Amino acid sequence: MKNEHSKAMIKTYLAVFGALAVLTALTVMVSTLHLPRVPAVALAVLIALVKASLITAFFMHMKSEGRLIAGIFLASLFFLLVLIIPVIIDIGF
Amino acid sequence: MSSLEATQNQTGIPNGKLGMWLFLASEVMLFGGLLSSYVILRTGSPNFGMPARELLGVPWATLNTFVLITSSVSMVLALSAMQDGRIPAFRNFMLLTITLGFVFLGIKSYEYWHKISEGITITSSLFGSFYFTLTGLHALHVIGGIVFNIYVLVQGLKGKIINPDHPDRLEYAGLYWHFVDVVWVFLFPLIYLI
Amino acid sequence: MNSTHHEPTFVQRYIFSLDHKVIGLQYMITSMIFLLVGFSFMLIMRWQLAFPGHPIPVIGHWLPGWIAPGGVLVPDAYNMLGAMHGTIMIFLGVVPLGVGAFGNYVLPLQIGAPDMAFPRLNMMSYWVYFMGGIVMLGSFLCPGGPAQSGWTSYAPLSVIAGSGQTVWIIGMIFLITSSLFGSINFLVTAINMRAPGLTWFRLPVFVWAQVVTAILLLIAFPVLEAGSILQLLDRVAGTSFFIPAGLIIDGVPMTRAGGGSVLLWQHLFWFLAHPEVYVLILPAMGIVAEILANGTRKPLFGYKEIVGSMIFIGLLSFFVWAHHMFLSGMKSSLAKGFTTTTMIISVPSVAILTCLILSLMGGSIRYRSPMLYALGFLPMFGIGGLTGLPLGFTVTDIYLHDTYYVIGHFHYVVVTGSLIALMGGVVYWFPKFYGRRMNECWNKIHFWLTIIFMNGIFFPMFIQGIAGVQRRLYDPTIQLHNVIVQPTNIFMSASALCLMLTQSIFVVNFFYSMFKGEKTEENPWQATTLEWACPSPPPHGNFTSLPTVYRGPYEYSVPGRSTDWWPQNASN
Amino acid sequence: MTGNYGWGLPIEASTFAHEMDSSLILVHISMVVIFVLWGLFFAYCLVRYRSRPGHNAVYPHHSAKHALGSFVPDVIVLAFEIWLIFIFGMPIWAHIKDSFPKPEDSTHIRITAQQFAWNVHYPGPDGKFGRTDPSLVDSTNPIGLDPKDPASADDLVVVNDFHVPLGKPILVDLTSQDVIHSFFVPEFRIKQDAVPGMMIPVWVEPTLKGQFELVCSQLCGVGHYRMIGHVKVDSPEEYRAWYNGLKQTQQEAQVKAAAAAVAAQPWE
Repeated sequence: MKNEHSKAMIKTYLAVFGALAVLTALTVMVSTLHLPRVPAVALAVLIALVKASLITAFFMHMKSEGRLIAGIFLASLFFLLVLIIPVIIDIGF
Repeated sequence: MSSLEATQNQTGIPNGKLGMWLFLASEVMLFGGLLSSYVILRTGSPNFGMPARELLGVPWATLNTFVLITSSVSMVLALSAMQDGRIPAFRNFMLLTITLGFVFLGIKSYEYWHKISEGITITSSLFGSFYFTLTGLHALHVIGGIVFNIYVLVQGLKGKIINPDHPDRLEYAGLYWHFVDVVWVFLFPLIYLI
Repeated sequence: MNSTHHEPTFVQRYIFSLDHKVIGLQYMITSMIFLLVGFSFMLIMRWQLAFPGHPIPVIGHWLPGWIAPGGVLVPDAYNMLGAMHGTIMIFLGVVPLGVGAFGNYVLPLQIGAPDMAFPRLNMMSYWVYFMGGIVMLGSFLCPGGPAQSGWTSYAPLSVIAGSGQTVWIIGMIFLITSSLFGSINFLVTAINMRAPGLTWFRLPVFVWAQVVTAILLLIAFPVLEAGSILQLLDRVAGTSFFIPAGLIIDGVPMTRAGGGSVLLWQHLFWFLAHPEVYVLILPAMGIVAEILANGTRKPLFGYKEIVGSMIFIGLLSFFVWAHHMFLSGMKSSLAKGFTTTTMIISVPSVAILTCLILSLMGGSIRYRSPMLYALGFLPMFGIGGLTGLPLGFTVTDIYLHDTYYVIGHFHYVVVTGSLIALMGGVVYWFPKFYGRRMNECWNKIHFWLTIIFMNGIFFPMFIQGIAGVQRRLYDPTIQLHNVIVQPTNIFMSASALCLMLTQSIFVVNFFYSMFKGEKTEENPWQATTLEWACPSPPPHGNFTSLPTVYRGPYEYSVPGRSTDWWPQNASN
Repeated sequence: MTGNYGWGLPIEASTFAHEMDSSLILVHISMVVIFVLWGLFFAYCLVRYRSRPGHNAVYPHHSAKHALGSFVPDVIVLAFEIWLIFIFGMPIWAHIKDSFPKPEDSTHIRITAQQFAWNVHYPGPDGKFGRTDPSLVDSTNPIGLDPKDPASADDLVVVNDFHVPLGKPILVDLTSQDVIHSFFVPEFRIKQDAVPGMMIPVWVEPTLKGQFELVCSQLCGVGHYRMIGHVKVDSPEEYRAWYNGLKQTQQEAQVKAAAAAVAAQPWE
């Protein structure tokens, strides 16, 4: 029983690994296309977000943790946005 | 310490895991603050000094990304092995993780040498300053992670603190190691690709 | 606990102790010493402000030549003392007292926990803080003296300053690390280790205040750490994160890549330092709430409103930082946004104050010394809060920004507000710490003198601010617009000296009572919260048996009971 | 000049000073009203509910109506603040900080702060500021004005003490060449940080003739307290006379200095 479960887990891990590798290749490939600045940045950040979510959800088991831990992590991301948005409005442009 | 945890736990989440996640939240803010500064000055500074793409060494950085991702998956496989009681597999996966950590640092040092020989130093431009600050701090975290991983490997083989029934600390080391990976996932495109 | 454990040695018990109570007392004594140190710096500065250019009496001759040749303070030294006064008072004085000392000692007791979640981390937190303090004081030995760019350390002044500034940053990194350790510990303890039955809405307000404070520290401090790393590199590695191109320092062009932004440091700094203000005030509010409920013998008015307001304050405090930067050259549109959020954050503060005052209604107020401090907090914090209004309001801030009005405002909040409440906390929990009481009569004398002299120092600052006197002036009298109000400086300095003398009452009372004070019973204030449900002082492990909680924290004067207090852990 | 100052606000010497003062007075009156009302209630509670024989605390029975009552002060404060900031304040702030006079309708000057002086750069009759370059800075050329630039020929640079004409707004482009300073003239009720790497516009329209202190209000180093300039508000005629007289003196001095430099050259 326990072994069955962990076999399934190992499959998931390897699938996630594959996805991460593909996404890495993808982001490098996209960067060679010389897209205009805004879509290029948006795409790169989007791919990074997907990769980071995969790692936190599966490798860090966020998916099976309760809401508390997800809340802690998301709260820090939220406050990061609170920091970056006004400052980028002020200095960034 | 474990007796305290046994007597009182309102959430069911071990203290160590909760503490580790809180620590990671603060690390998000630390790296986030630095990355925000980078993004802000990259868009706002009149002379950021972004070097030509050819000088950035994208292939090496891509390789390093693969190295870290692989070490992450071997870390989580090591945890899985420990939970199932497969100690030799645990040992091999941990050794792989630690080795890949060193490989990452090796490639990174080569990159540093390469950058400096091309005239990109910490004082040459804002890009250089941010490049060495961000990757340097990340490398320090990698070193910290390797130390933690070696501790976990030794304890896992001794079997007293970490064993199939108490894999907690192995899990915390994993959380930290994956977090270091996540930071790199953001550093890589932001520094090298755009 | 374990029978094989041998009796701990003196060092294990009192120096490198893992017991949260000992660590809390270590924090308390250390932070009080730092408060006195920071205060004495200010006395030297206040002499210079009152009598510019006159030799400092008595201690002037003992000061080293680079601070006060012939007893007269030099401008460099004035700036150094100013920067160190701010840093020491905030990061080494009030925060460690409110969070490190009371949080450590009282929080586990109030939630019925045997200790903190991570005792070793707790010990490290104290020793890292201690190291930070040593580093800060040690910066006086640097060539050129300690930091002299103010506690805000604005770049580029801080980047071109002498080596003391580097030591300042290193000291700050120690203090940040200590606070991070502490906040992780507090949060895990409060989340996981509450006694059975102690639901979130049965927690005492003080615990809530500590939880919100810990979240603020956890989220905001790393951003300052990031900023400090960048500033450190600007200083030691020659980078230019905060240095624009083309600067000319002392007539010499600066050879750096340039391109950095001066305002970036201010954003990173105030993103921490505004939440830090709430870190200073929230524990004090928590203490006042505890004492008020106990002293009025009735439940707090609007427990849920107070807790909700605290959470709301904590959340909003991340949205207001740039109101320190209205005149910094920040975009005017942002100023409008931040003045709005600043306006919104005043609402929960008013709500808390209103609830605390309405708590008095229908009470039976016992005027014992802790109650005096708590009651003193209310109008003084009121003044501090109200005078924030013309500063948060963009229009009037144009005139009042960086004048003594600002100094008066935050000293009313932090000194007559927080510090008075923290003194009240010391008096209130002293029987818990040592099983003895502080002398009631001397406490009352100390309270009244302190309140009078504090107002004597800080109220004239508003007069000066209205007259346009700027902050951080070594010699205010050489600017014409400051001359007429100069007599207030003499009055303030005299008050400051008297305040210092008054504190000796407290210090003597504290140490005398520690050994010779009147012994008290377990629950001398007839309080309801869990910290009084264990012996005073509590033994290692705190509770003889794990308490179970049956009701809210402030069940005083419940009808139909023989006593007017109903402890949280009493089963009937 | 001492007569400008007293125990309260300094005299009002600019067009928006009065608006500023009425805001200050309004805010302070409301603060006093709030504090007094609230203090009276506080004092009443302290006396009325003191502990004494035969008086017991009342255990409150929570009612929704009771709880709502506690929000009354909040609502009042919030309403007052909304009015203060949006209706009363925003237009004044926009007037002072957002709506600048046109350069051609005003006395347009550039002030470069340094440790510990104010360098005032007048563009001269052509209205164009000459090019400046940090590498040209020396003791006689504090802002590094490039003499080769034709626009700089009629420019005038003075340190600390400068004149402006009455009847026109002054538009100041504010910057700094080393650390952050802050431009503060109490009588004008204007304050703005001078930030290195940024050029920040400030404007003020003086309404009184006379000399006013320009002080630094941001800690800028050891000489912060003695970083004082003087703004002299003249009639337009006096201003023109001052400007031309000073320009002539400076040119003569330059010629003399050049001649002295030539004389000092050793013969080759």
